[in-house]
Amino acid sequence: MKKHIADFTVVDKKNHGQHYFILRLQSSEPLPEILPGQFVEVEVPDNKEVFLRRPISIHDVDYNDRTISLLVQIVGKGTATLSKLDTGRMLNLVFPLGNGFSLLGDKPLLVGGGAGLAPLLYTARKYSEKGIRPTVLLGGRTAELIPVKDEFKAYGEVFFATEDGSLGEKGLVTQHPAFGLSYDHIIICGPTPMMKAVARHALQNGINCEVSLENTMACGVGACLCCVTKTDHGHRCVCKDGPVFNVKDMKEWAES
Amino acid sequence: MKKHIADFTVVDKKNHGQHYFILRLQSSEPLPEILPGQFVEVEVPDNKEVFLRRPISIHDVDYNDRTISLLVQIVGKGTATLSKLDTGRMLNLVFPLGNGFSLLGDKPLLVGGGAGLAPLLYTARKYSEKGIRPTVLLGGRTAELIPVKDEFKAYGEVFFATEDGSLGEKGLVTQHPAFGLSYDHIIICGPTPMMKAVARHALQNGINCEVSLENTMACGVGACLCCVTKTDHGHRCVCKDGPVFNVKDMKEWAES
Amino acid sequence: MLDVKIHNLSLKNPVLTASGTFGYGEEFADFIDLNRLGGIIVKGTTGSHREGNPYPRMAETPSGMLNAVGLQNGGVDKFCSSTYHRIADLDTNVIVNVSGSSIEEYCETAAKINDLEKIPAIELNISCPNVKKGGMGFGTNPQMAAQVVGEVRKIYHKTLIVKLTPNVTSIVDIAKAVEDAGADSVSLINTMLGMAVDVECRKPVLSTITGGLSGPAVKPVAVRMVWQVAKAVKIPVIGLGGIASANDALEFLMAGATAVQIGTANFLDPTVTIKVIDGLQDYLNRHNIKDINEIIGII
Amino acid sequence: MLDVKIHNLSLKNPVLTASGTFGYGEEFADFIDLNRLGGIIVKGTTGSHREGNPYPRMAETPSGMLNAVGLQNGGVDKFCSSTYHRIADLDTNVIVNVSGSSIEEYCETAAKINDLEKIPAIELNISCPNVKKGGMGFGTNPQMAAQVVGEVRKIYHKTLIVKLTPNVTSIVDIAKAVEDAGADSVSLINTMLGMAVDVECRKPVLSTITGGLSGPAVKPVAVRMVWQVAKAVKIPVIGLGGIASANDALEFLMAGATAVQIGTANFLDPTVTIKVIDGLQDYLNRHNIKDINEIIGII
Ligand SMILES: Cc1cc2nc3c(=O)[nH]c(=O)nc-3n(C[C@H](O)[C@H](O)[C@H](O)COP(=O)(O)OP(=O)(O)OC[C@H]3O[C@@H](n4cnc5c(N)ncnc54)[C@H](O)[C@@H]3O)c2cc1C
Ligand SMILES: Cc1cc2nc3c(=O)[nH]c(=O)nc-3n(C[C@H](O)[C@H](O)[C@H](O)COP(=O)(O)OP(=O)(O)OC[C@H]3O[C@@H](n4cnc5c(N)ncnc54)[C@H](O)[C@@H]3O)c2cc1C
Ligand SMILES: Cc1cc2nc3c(=O)[nH]c(=O)nc-3n(C[C@H](O)[C@H](O)[C@H](O)COP(=O)(O)O)c2cc1C
Ligand SMILES: Cc1cc2nc3c(=O)[nH]c(=O)nc-3n(C[C@H](O)[C@H](O)[C@H](O)COP(=O)(O)O)c2cc1C
Ligand code: FES
Ligand code: FES
Repeated sequence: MKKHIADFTVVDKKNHGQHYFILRLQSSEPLPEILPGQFVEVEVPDNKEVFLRRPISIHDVDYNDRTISLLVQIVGKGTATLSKLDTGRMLNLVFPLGNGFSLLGDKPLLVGGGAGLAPLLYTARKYSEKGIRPTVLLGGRTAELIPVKDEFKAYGEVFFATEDGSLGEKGLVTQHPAFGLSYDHIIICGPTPMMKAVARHALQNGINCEVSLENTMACGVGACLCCVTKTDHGHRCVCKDGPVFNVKDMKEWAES
Repeated sequence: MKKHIADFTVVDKKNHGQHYFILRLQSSEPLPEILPGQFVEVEVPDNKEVFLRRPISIHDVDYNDRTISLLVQIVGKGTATLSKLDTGRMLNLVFPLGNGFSLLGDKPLLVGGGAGLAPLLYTARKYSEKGIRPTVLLGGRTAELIPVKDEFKAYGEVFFATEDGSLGEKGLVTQHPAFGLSYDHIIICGPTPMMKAVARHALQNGINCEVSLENTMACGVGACLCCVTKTDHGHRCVCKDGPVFNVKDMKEWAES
Repeated sequence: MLDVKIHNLSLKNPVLTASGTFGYGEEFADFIDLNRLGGIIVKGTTGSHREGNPYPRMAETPSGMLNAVGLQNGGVDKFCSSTYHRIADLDTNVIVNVSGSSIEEYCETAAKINDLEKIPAIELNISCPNVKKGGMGFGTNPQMAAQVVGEVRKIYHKTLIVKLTPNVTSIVDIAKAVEDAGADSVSLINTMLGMAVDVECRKPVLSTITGGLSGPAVKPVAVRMVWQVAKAVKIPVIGLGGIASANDALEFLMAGATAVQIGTANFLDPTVTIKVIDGLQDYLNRHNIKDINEIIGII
Repeated sequence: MLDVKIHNLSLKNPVLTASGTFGYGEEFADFIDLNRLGGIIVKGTTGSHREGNPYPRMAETPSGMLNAVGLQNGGVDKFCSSTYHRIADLDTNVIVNVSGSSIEEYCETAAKINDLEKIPAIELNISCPNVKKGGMGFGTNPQMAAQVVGEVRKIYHKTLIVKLTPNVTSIVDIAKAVEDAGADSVSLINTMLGMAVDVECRKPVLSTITGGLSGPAVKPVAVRMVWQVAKAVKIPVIGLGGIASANDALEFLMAGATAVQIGTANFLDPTVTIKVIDGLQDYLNRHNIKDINEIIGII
C-alpha cells in the first residue's frame, strides 16, 4: 500500500468528556484505500516542546467526504496541542501506516478500552460492510472513560463493562458474560493489562486473535527500528510489522 | 526604573506596506512609566525555530488605554511569526528595557529610516508634550520603505528624503535641505550607514547627538553581555547601557 | 551544478541519507524518487544478525531525540543475499554502513561487501554509542581507530569512509589518525551520548539508560567539528548532525564538508532530502553560483 | 523540604543561577526575590579587567544558543571593592565563578575572594571555551585540571566547586582527578563548543568563529554526564545544562545532582528560577516525598 504525506484541514473538533476529542480532517485529494487498524503520523504544530510526529489510529474514514477521523486522548504535550487546534487549521499527516486488522472470522469479537477504541469503529464498520455484525465489548474504569459508545451500535452488538458499574456490567471486560460466548476471531486494542488478559484467553481457547500495540515511534515507516516489540520470533517494528500482531506470535508477551 | 514581565493582548494589527506592521498590545495592569527609546523583549509564540525573545522598540504608548504599539519590520522567522498573530492572542513582554533618549535641546532634529522610525514617534510626542516641536526627517530608498509618515505631523515638522525621489527630496537624509539647518540636539535611529553619517556630521559640528543601536540580544537586561558595542570607553551593553548612546562616546564607531 | 566527488565516488548532488535513519531506502520510496539522492547509506550492518537493545529505544528531547537501537540488523550475509538485490540497481550510490564489535568482525563484513559489485563504498562506523563492545570504543582513541581502519583498508579496495564519534576531546586527532591509516573520507558526526529521565516513573527513559542524541540540537557541535576536521585533513569530509533544511546543509558545506547526510529530519518530513537538494540549487541560482564546489569550505 | 548541602554550604533549595547568565543577580531583582534562590553564581571573574571578545557574540540555534562573550568582567579587584558590597547581604549563597588564563591568575583571584567574608564558595571555571589561553585547556586534561585545583586548594579555604567542560572523551576521568586534587564539589556542564554559519553572508555568525552552546539542546548530554560523574565520585555534583523547568531539574537530581544551576533559561523567562523552586516543592507534595534528598541519585 502506497504511503502518502499530505496536508489536511481540520473541519471539525468535538470533545468527548474531559480527556478525549475527535478531530475530523479533510484532504483536498481523494483518499487512498485505508485498512482498519492503520494509523497516521501527525505533525504537531506550534508547540516548541514537541519534536517528533505523533502516531494516532484512524478512527473512521469517509471516502466521499475525503475525511479521516482521529479519536485522541489527551495524555501529554502533543495531544494537548492537538486538542486546542481551531477548525480551518492545516495538519500534516503521513498515512496510512502499519498493517491493519485482518477482518477474519464469521463471529468476531472486538474488545477495546480507552484510546484503544479508536481503531475499532472503522473495523466494526468494515466487518458490517462484509455483512458480518461483530460483537463489540468496551471497557473502562467508569463510563466517562469510554469515549465513544453509541456509534458502534450501527455495526454490531455492543456491550459495556465498567469497574465502577456506571455503565453495563460491573467488572473487567474479561468478566463480562458476553466475553465468554464463542467467537472465531478476537481483535483487541486497549490498555496493556486488558490486551494481555484477552490474549491469554484466546491462546488458551485456540481462538485466532489480534492485538494492536502502541510503542513510542520516531519514523513510523520501519526505518529507524525504535518502536520494536519483542515477538516470539525476535524484535518486530510496531509501525511496519504491526501495529497489529497475531497473539500466536506473542505468546511470551501474553504471559509476561 | 523597575522592569516588568507581563502578558499583553494583541488588540490590533495593521500592515504598513508589505514589510511592516504595527501591533497594538494591551496590558491588564496600568503601565509603568516608559521613556521614549526604550524597548521590549517579546516572546515569539508557536514558531519552533525561534528560541530567544526578540527586542522591539516601543513605538507608542497610551497610558489610558494601557496599550503599547510596536512597529515591526518583517526580516526573518520571528518577525514573520509576529506578523501572523491574530488579535486576541496573548504576547509575553519583558519591559521597559534600556535607557531611552534624553529629550534634550530646544531645537531637536529626529532622523530615522526603516524600522528605525519605530522609537521616534513616541519621542516626538514626548517632545511636543514638553512644548517643543521637533523637526523630523525620515528617509528610505523609496516611499514604500518609510512605514509611518503622517502620524509624526501632530508633533513636529516632517520632511522626507527618498533615494528614488518618490517622496520628499530625492537623495539621502544628509542631503536634505532641512538637515543643514541649525539644531541643538539630534536623535537618530536607522540603518547603520545613515546613523554613522549623521553622527559624523554632529561630531564635526559640535551638536549633541544620540544614536539608538540594534545588536542581537539574548537577555535584554544586561546579564549575558552578548549585545555589546564598542564605545570609546570599551564594551558597553546595548540592552542596558543603551540602546541609546551619545555619539561623543562613539567617535571610533562613527569614523569606522 | 551540484555534482561533488568523494574520492572515487561521483555524487549527483551532495545529499546522502544517514545510516540507521533511512532503512534501506525502500521505506521512503513511496515519498520520494530515491534516484534523485546523492547516495543512500543503509542501516549499520554487522558480521551476524543482531537483535539490538530492548524497548524502549527512543526518547524525545528538545529539538532532538535519543536512540538506543543498538545496531539491530539481519547481518551481512542476509544483506548480500537478499537486501542487496532489491536495492543494487537504484541510480544512486548505495553505501553500506559497516559496524562491529571487533576488528575481525569489521574486516569480515567489509570483505563481503567488497565483493558486491554495485556497492561503491562503505562507511566504517567506529562510533556507535549503543553497543556494549567495540563501537564507540574504537572511535574515541586515535590508535585504536587507526588500527581498525588500517586492517579494513587491507581488504577493502573501494571508497572507504570512516564515521567519527563526537564524544571526544579532539576530533581532529582521530580524523588525522584514520586519514593516515588509509581512509578515503571521514563522515561526522555520529550521535552524542545522552540520557533522559522519566521523572514521573523515576527511571531512565531508555532501556540502556544512555543513548545517542541526534537532530537539530546537535547541529552547532557538528558544524564546529566539520570545520575543525576539514582544516586538518586532506581527504574529503562528509558532514552531518541535525540537518533539516538547505540552509543547514549550506552551513556544513561552507564549513568544509564536501557532502552531507540527513538523518533524524527524515522522521519529521520523509521528503526532506528532496527539499534540501532543490534548496541547494535555488541557493546557487539566487547567488549566481555555477558550481557548488565554489562554496565548499569557503569559511 | 528542599534543603540540600554542598560540602559546608547549606542551600535553602537546590536551585542556583549559572555563571554568566544572571549577571550579579541585580539584573533580575526587579523580577524575582533573589533571597528565594539556593544561590547565585556571579559572572566569571578574572585577575584583571577583561574586555571580552568582539561583537557578534551570540547566535541562536535550535533550542539553544552559542555565546562567545569571552569572560568580559571588571576584574577581581573591582568585584571586591564595589560589586561585592552591593550583593553581599543577600540572604542567599553568593558564589564567585573564578576564571583565568594561568594557574597564578586563578590562585590570585581565589585568594582575594577567600578574604571576602560573605562569599562562602567559589566555582573554579576550568572550562570556558571562549578564551584563547587557559580556560577550557585546563579542563580537558586530567593532569592539568588536578594541578590547577591543587594549587587553588592550597590558598582557598572555603567550599571549592570545580566546573567541568563537556568537551572531553571521559568526563569521569576529569572529575576524579579534581576530586583527588581537593575539590569539594564539581559542577557540570559548561558550554559545548559549537559553531554557526550565516549562509547568506558566507561567514561564521560569531566573531570568534566557534562559541559555547547552551540551552535545552544540551540537556541530554548534561544529564548523562551528571549521571556518570555522580556514580564515580564521592563529592556532591551540581548539575546544569538546559534546565528550563522543574521537570528538567528533577532529571538532574534523579541522575545524581545534589543541586542544579539555571543559565540560558533566565533569558527566556526571568522568573524561571522561582518557577523551578515552586515546581520542585509541588512535585514533592504530589508524590508525598518529605525530603528532596530522597530522590537525589535515585537512578
Ligand atoms: C500505532 C499507534 C496508534 C495510536 N493511536 C492512538 C489513538 O488513536 N488515539 C490516542 O489518543 N492515542 C493513540 N496512540 C498513542 C499516542 O501516540 C500517544 O498518546 C501520543 O503520542 C502522546 O503524545 P503526547 O505528546 O501527548 O505525550 P508526551 O508528552 O510525549 O508523553 C506523555 C505520555 O505519553 C507517552 N507517549 C509519548 N509518545 C508516545 C507514543 N508515540 N506512543 C505511545 N505512548 C507515547 C509517554 O511515554 C508519556 O508517558 C497511538 C500510538 C501508536 C503507537
Ligand atoms: C533595542 C532594539 C530595538 C529594536 N527595535 C525594532 C523595532 O522597533 N522594529 C523592528 O522591526 N525591529 C527592531 N529591532 C530589530 C529586531 O530585533 C530584529 O529585526 C528581530 O530580532 C529579527 O528577528 P527575526 O526572528 O525576524 O529574524 P531572524 O530570522 O532571527 O534573523 C533575520 C535577520 O535579522 C537579524 N537579527 C536577528 N535578531 C536580531 C536582533 N535581536 N537584533 C538585530 N538584528 C537581529 C539577523 O542577523 C538576520 O540577519 C530592534 C533591535 C534592537 C536590539
Ligand atoms: C534511530 C537511529 C539509528 C541510527 N543508526 C545508525 C547506524 O546504524 N550506524 C551509524 O553509523 N549511525 C547510526 N545513526 C546515527 C546517524 O546516522 C547520524 O550520524 C546521527 O543521527 C546524526 O545525524 P542527524 O542529526 O541528521 O540524525 C542512527 C541514528 C538514529 C537516530
Ligand atoms: C552568555 C553566557 C555567558 C556565560 N559565561 C560563563 C562564565 O563566565 N563562567 C562560566 O563558568 N560559565 C559561563 N557560562 C556557562 C553557563 O554558566 C552554563 O554552564 C551553560 O550555559 C550551560 O547551562 P544552561 O544551558 O542552563 O545555560 C555562560 C553561558 C552563557 C550562555
Ligand atoms: S518508528 Fe521507526 S521503525 Fe517504527
Ligand atoms: S542582551 Fe544580555 S547583556 Fe544585553
